[in-house]
Amino acid sequence: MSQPSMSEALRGVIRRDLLLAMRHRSDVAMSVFFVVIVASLFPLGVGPESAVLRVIASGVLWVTALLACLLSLGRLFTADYLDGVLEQTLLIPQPLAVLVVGKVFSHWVISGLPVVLLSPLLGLQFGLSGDSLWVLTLSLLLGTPTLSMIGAIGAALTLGLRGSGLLVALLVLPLFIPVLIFGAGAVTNSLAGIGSEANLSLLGACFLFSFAFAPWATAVALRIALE
Amino acid sequence: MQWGSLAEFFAMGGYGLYVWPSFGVTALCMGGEVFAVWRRHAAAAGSRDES
Amino acid sequence: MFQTVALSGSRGERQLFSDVSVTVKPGTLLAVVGENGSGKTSFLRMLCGLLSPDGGAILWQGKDIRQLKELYSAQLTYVGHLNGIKDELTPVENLTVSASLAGDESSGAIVQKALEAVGLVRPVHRLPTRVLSQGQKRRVSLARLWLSTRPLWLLDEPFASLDAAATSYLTQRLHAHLNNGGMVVVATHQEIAIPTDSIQHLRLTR
Amino acid sequence: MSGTGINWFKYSSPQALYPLAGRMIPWFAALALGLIGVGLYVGFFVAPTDVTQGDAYRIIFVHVPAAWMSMFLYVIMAIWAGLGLGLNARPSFMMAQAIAPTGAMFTFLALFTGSMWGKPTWGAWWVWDARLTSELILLFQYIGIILLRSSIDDLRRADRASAVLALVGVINVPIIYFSVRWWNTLHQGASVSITAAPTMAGTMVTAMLVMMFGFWMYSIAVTLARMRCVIVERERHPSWGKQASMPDAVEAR
Repeated sequence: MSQPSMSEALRGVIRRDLLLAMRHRSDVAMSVFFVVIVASLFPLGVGPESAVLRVIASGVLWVTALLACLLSLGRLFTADYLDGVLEQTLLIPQPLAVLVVGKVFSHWVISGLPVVLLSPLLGLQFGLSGDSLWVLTLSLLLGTPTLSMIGAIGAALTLGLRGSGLLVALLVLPLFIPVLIFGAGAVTNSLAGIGSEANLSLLGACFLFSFAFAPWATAVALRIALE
Repeated sequence: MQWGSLAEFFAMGGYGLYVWPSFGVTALCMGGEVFAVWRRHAAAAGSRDES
Repeated sequence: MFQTVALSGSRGERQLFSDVSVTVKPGTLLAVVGENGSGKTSFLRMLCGLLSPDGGAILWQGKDIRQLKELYSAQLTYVGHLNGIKDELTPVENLTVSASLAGDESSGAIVQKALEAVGLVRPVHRLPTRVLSQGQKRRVSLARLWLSTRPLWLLDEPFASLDAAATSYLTQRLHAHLNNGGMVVVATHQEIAIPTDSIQHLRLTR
Repeated sequence: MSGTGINWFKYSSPQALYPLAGRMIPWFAALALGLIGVGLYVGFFVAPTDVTQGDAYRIIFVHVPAAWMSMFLYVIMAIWAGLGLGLNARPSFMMAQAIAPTGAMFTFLALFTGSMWGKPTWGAWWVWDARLTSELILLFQYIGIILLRSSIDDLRRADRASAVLALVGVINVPIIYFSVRWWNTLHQGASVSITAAPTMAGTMVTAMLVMMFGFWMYSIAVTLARMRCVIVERERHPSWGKQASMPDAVEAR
């Protein structure tokens, strides 16, 4: 009887998705470019006063990160669904929730991590400096995996439906709200000189909570979608 | 009875503009829902008899 | 031993089959036949555990597969009517990944041998699968059977878009698997040229 | 998620539920009418004018029951959805489906009457108070569940997918409530809070409670009526009642 170990299966899923992302580098580049361009639109719309920009920076950058995550959610399962790879994934003799963690991790590396890495630069554009820049990056580092994890539930629920791109946004955005509040709040607090530790630890709690429940819910949703 | 006249009742101590729309819209929504469900049932049951 | 007991299934709101009881013993093949839309694919997906039955049960060694879960998945290899391969990866990469995910041996030499066994010549191995023909893609998908050490094979129209040569490779492979005491369930609308009395037929009708 | 246990709902088939619901509806409808009538009478003619808020406070006789029903119905819907997933029971999915629109309507009413109350009391139609904001998000969640269901053609998948979403949402509601409250206390702007309402006279509480029970009975009646619609609509699908052709017996050779 052959059965891969859990970590082998996890690594296999991640390796395949990252390999595919390497073949589709332009997709990754596009989502990065999207973030940069959306973030750059706000100063043009709101005006160049640095005091105003500093106040809206955390909200704008966090909403941008949210949109970047949403945009790439369609890719999370759809391709696998269409070419039958998802069907084979469901038959891998390891708990599906574990494999989902692998898929979500790759999704985060492709869509979330670039935003995290770019955030100090974008923060500078909005006149953030020193501590707040670090808090922004750290909050995104803690928050974007949670977004990917929650987003995966929506992506699995809407798999293969018509208009699933818009639908997934409607389903998932309300669930993103706590992460948005804590993430943007961390930066706002650090700007105001209040400690941002509380917000960051709440973001961490959101991450742990979603890590415990979301992969399981996604697995259930995937099985439903494939029936 | 605290209302001296009908006009006083409708004025709601000056807040009629807020009180009556609240109750009106609530009644409208609930009545509308009942009507919609009744229509839906009639349509569904009607097509059942045909088939 | 692999059994279905009074199995019934539906697709959407349409009843496809009901009260199907079959037993597949080691070394035997079950051919599921029937016209298009008769529920062959749904039947096979149900045997995989991808689809839940409306009624009845599927038993592996006497135990319900819904209780066995991953233990049962570890017993089967499924080739669906979708190939389950990535267009952007080469045949070698596709096979290596799927074999390692299945827990089968996935060294370079073994993968290469499997691809040659389905008649894919070396230069093809390193091309992106997207440039291959339908028949070649199907062969890549079927090459998994040369790597599989699982006892139960569930194949959905494996002969579709295969030429005569590939059909005979596959037939030989199935024969060898049966001689090893393996079990095969295959949905097909063509005769399988295996010279044994170990084939039983299940006909689904609309 | 597969229903491996005993199917408890086997004997409460939809066909049996249909006439049962039909017999129950008039009773609940009558109770609803009676309670709402009494509630309105007490609310408008017995309860005195509030000292601080004047007569504007009378809005809470619809606002509080609507807000309460919106949350209560969501929880009930999630429970039916969870039961459906756990027991693989079609009637409980139908109950969840029947509850969603009524819940969404009460959520909308809570928001509408809330802003009608907020304008004279707070001087603003909308305040980013924790309760209001989480009520708004609750409305988004109801709409999401209804939309997800309506965009899936396969009934089985529609039932299950919207059940998963309802369950995920029920975890989210308290998280949202606390996160918004946390966020709100940091932005010192909104200093008004609903909880700061002065103590109410006994008749006011009575009117509110009677209205609440009235809305509750109304919800039961209208949900059962919608359940009957759902049963009839699903019955039109061919798999009910009549069985499709059987497969031939296994022939070995």
